[in-house]
Amino acid sequence: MLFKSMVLSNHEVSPGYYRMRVTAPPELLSASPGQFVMVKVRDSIDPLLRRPFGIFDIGVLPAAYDGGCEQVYLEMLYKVVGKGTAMMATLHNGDVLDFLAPLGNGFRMGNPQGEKVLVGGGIGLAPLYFLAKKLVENSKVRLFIGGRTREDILCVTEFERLGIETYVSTDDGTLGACGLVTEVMERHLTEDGGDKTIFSCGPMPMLQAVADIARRRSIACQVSLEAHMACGMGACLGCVVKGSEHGDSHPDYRCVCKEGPVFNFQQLMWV
Amino acid sequence: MLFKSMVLSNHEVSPGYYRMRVTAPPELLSASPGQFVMVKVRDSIDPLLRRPFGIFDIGVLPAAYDGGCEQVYLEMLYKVVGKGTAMMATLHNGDVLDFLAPLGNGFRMGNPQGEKVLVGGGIGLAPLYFLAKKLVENSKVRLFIGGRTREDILCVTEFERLGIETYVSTDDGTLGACGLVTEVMERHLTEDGGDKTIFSCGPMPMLQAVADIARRRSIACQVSLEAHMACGMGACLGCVVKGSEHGDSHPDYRCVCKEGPVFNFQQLMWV
Amino acid sequence: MKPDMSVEIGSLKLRNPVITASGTFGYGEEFKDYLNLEEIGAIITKGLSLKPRAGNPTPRIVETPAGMLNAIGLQNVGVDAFIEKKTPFLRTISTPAIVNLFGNTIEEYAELASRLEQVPEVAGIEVNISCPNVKQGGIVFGTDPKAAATVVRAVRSETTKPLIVKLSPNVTDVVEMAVACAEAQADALSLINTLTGMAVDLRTRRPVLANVTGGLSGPAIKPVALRMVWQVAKAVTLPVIGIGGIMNATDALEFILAGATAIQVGTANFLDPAAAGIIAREMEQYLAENGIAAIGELRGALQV
Amino acid sequence: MKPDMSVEIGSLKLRNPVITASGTFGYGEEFKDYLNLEEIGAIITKGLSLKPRAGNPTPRIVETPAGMLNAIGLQNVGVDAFIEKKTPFLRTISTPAIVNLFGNTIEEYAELASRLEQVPEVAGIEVNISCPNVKQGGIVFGTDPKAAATVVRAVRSETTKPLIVKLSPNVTDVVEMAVACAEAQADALSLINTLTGMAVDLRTRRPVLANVTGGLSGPAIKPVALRMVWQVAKAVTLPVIGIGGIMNATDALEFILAGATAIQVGTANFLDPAAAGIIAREMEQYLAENGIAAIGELRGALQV
Ligand SMILES: Cc1cc2nc3c(=O)[nH]c(=O)nc-3n(C[C@H](O)[C@H](O)[C@H](O)COP(=O)(O)OP(=O)(O)OC[C@H]3O[C@@H](n4cnc5c(N)ncnc54)[C@H](O)[C@@H]3O)c2cc1C
Ligand SMILES: Cc1cc2nc3c(=O)[nH]c(=O)nc-3n(C[C@H](O)[C@H](O)[C@H](O)COP(=O)(O)OP(=O)(O)OC[C@H]3O[C@@H](n4cnc5c(N)ncnc54)[C@H](O)[C@@H]3O)c2cc1C
Ligand SMILES: Cc1cc2nc3c(=O)[nH]c(=O)nc-3n(C[C@H](O)[C@H](O)[C@H](O)COP(=O)(O)O)c2cc1C
Ligand SMILES: Cc1cc2nc3c(=O)[nH]c(=O)nc-3n(C[C@H](O)[C@H](O)[C@H](O)COP(=O)(O)O)c2cc1C
Ligand code: FES
Ligand code: FES
Repeated sequence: MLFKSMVLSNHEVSPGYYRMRVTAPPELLSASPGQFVMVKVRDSIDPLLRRPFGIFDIGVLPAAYDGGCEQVYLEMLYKVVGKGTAMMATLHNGDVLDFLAPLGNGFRMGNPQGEKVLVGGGIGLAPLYFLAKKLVENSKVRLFIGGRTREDILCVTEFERLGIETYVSTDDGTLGACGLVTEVMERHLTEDGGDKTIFSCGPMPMLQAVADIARRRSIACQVSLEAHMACGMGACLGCVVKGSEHGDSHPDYRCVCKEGPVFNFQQLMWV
Repeated sequence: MLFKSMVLSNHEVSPGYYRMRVTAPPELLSASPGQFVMVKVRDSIDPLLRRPFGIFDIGVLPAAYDGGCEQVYLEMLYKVVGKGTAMMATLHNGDVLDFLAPLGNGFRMGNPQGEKVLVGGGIGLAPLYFLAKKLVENSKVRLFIGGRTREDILCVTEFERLGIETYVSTDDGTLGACGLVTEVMERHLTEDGGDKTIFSCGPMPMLQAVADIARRRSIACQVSLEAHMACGMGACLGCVVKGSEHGDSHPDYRCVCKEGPVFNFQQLMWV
Repeated sequence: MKPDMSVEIGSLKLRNPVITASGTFGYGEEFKDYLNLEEIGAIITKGLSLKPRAGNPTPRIVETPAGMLNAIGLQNVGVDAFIEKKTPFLRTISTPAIVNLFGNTIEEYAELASRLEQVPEVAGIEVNISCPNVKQGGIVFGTDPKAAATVVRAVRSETTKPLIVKLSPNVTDVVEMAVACAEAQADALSLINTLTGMAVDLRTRRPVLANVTGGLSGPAIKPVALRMVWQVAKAVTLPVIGIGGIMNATDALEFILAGATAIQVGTANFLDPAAAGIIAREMEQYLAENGIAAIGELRGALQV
Repeated sequence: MKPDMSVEIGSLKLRNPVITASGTFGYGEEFKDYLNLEEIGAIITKGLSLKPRAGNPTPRIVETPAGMLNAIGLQNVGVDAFIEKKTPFLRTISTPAIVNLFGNTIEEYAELASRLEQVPEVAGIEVNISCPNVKQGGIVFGTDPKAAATVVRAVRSETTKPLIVKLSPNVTDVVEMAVACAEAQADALSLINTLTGMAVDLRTRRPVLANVTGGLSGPAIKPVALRMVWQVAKAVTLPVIGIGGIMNATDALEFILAGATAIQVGTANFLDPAAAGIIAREMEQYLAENGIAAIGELRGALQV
């Protein structure tokens, strides 16, 4: 779906990280966690391409006055890393953005009985909040969140408000446990058995470690990937990753935008 | 001089015409009427080049509170014609723009005794207000202002407040006399003799007609030209016009940005 | 009165001159939710080879000033899977589908053309002699007029379908290439393919693209494309299809003025999947508003 | 510790690798109020011919996406006026001035070089064989390796000054051109000059430029320039000077990584007349911050 949105708020939640709320059409309410959006940051050829972002949250604002309307909103959590995100950070309430959404395949919720383990690294936390909101309706959810330093740990309060047990770790020990989020997660997984699904998003080395743990312990595991994208809809073949069957003589490339961004870890080739 | 300015106000004064006031450094107070500025509309590669604009006004805002500072300001009057000016029209108070100014050679004030006749066509009025403000200090000034229709007639009140007799004409007769500004001017010039200087800015056919009148009647006349510009400082040679000596075998090109934009009409080749 | 937007590319009659460019529009189906495919003149499918191709390692794309580089490496499903899996959708639309094809040898080009000759869903063929991404691939054919002509003749002898040759801009003299292809009995010429470029990441000290170089597309290349279309349209009598940085109806009409019979929309499909439809609509609107009865009146109407 | 920013172009030692490109920096003097000329490596003056030249009719420039087209037509004062009027200012600065020159014949190139040989303010010569604007001009020399080599040899025989040859990107094989110029005893190669392009005005149905076509410069061409610099730097042992869309220190360092010894700043001078100075400063700062002792360590350091 293509739509124009108005910025409702755009705040720096931690140095270099922003949370933006924009209006959205009601149809977006049926988007699933893990799906993503592509944003045209400016009505200009600079930047040229849309930028992909996860869905941090979708909700409805009640009518503000009698005769007013409910307003569906979309939230993104983003990190300023380059030109496009820097421009986004300068937007104000009332500015208008152009969206292509929802795109891709989201997380599969799986068996409601099992425990849900969310693992987020840095800005990889972004798609996990919307997921967590849906999961807590039926399941026990724990969140492991890691970052380089304490400023990379975002929105813990929001998750805790959902009643989710949250484990924080930082590489430099400035917040929570000192060490990698995957180490902390593995320690806690050891303590308890039972049916589990891991949902993870973050930098590639982290996802690799998560996938290793999932494989070793035979835990179901879905990962959300990033890739350089041009179209977001399977047309340009720019965003591919190697599937598990990939080999030089039998290529198995998958579009992150269309077949992902969420994959079962077993669908992918891990090196 | 290169400087950054903050937008103080930016209003549509007539459909498609805007007047923008921005902060300026004190050095700009020494700019002469007829000089121009080059604006980097956005901190982006789109648009790429600076856009040239006349100086509509320069002034000083008194300190707003004890311990505050005086603030020099610059005003531009501009018409939305393309990408750059459309983007300018969306700017708000507090936005920041990048200026290269003052550039070029302005109007020479000439003998204070003589009458000063200003002739502006459409947005060509822009540099004449700042000129008028200086001229009325010593001389009698009249303004002839023309446009296609009444919406192209701008800022008459401002000139009248300076005590300037103003003659309006429109091609379609929707405001003032019906007809070309040059016809109206010529009618009035016939009525009276005496030492005069014409200062004119507007579309090329109008300037041509003004120059014709000046030649026929041996009136001193300065015209301000427009040209496509890249550098604004005599380096690219993009903005040249043919000088009066120009011939195929003896080229005489003049830079509008550096030798102009104001020329004595006799310096130029009129076809 | 509704302006006549129809154009002819050889024996192929299009309802309007807006075609989607190969590699930027998948196999058409990807865009059906965003765009009424019946509103555009034709679609051109992703470059097709005899065997499936994996394409290049990633990253394959990167944004550059007002453009993008791609080094997809012509990943595609191969002709068998194309016929089996992609033609059923093409059958459901009335808009003609043109197949963009390439080979590593003359024989491969000819064999592909012959395979497609029997496929009714294929309304025409666009021969890519210009893809800069594949080492042994089009690059040789696309920069040497004799080699290009050989490819075109080989394909021509295997197909009765309209045959478009897509030219590379990475040459000293595009007119020479155009003339050679025209003499080899092409029905039309399309240009330009991408300009070969490169992007560097200062932080990692590596090329951004795994393939090192890639093809530049988007608004950045429009001036080069317009110039080449103008040069070629003056030099040949074949219909010319203009490609390169077309983002809106104004861009498209500029190419028509420069001599193009039709145009292709590439990178713009990524910014707005509905772009091709909007461009077709707005071109028609421009004609209507300016009292132009038929798009043909604008073709080559540039006053130089 | 201050990083060593100095580079050598033949026998010419520059304090840093930032040079202003011909045609975008006038004769240097125009920029003296905006920029400390002592902060940059060298300046290159506007293309010079034996006789004064009028250049093309107007409009001569137009903005395009992330770029601009120019068809100045090599307007210049001619060698006599250059020596008389422009060298006095050049004498007042310690920054070397390189003269960009062109001719319509081999003899003109040679005569110009010989005239400049006696002028002490001229620190080096950049031979423009690539300007696309002048019909009888550089275009032939710039696209044919044999003709280019002939020009270079003719200039070489008349000058002992460092001789840079400026290459055109409007060729199929820039490496072939580079090798030919290297073999003809050039001291360095600079690239790229502008890509030939065109802009059309839909409203008037005319080309925007009076000359119809013009040279494309600015960020739009950076990917093409980087690719060509990388190709050429791999192929020759001469110093290569990178040009094309360099707007800031990051762009400049990308060219150095791709193999350039020095870089030229062109269109960026129009956006910010202080650009060249800022780029030099920020390159040095980058080296300092990253513990790089000398700019040479980055040259060609791209890991491919
Ligand atoms: C499915 C998906 C979901 C994402 N969700 C989020 C999110 O919720 N929050 C968030 O902060 N970031 C997210 N990202 C990453 C985000 O898209 C990039 O950080 C952003 O595009 C950078 O743009 P830029 O212009 O600031 O950077 P630049 O470096 O200027 O971008 C240059 C180019 O590189 C591409 N690019 C750069 N980094 C990335 C990256 N990591 N992934 C993909 N393309 C990249 C850009 O799209 C652009 O084409 C997501 C990426 C994908 C693919
Ligand atoms: C010395 C000088 C003073 C000027 N003063 C004023 C003024 O006070 N108020 C005002 O409204 N306009 C003025 N103009 C014209 C103004 O510069 C153009 O209208 C403006 O550059 C158009 O930019 P755009 O991006 O909106 O249009 P686009 O059409 O998108 O511009 C494309 C390119 O064409 C150039 N261009 C387009 N029209 C003109 C023009 N008429 N003159 C020069 N270049 C042009 C632009 O600079 C740009 O490079 C002046 C021009 C000059 C040379
Ligand atoms: C991602 C991508 C893939 C492409 N794949 C092909 C291809 O398979 N065959 C081909 O002939 N051209 C291919 N092209 C070139 C386009 O068809 C077109 O010629 C080029 O992008 C210029 O047009 P544009 O500026 O409108 O994008 C591709 C372009 C892009 C951006
Ligand atoms: C207005 C203008 C005039 C130019 N004149 C010349 C010239 O006289 N001789 C020459 O060799 N190159 C000339 N060039 C080309 C530049 O030196 C440079 O090669 C080109 O602009 C690419 O660099 P850029 O993208 O940094 O501008 C000119 C470029 C511009 C924009
Ligand atoms: S982003 Fe284009 S195919 Fe995935
Ligand atoms: S605008 Fe560059 S010389 Fe006048």
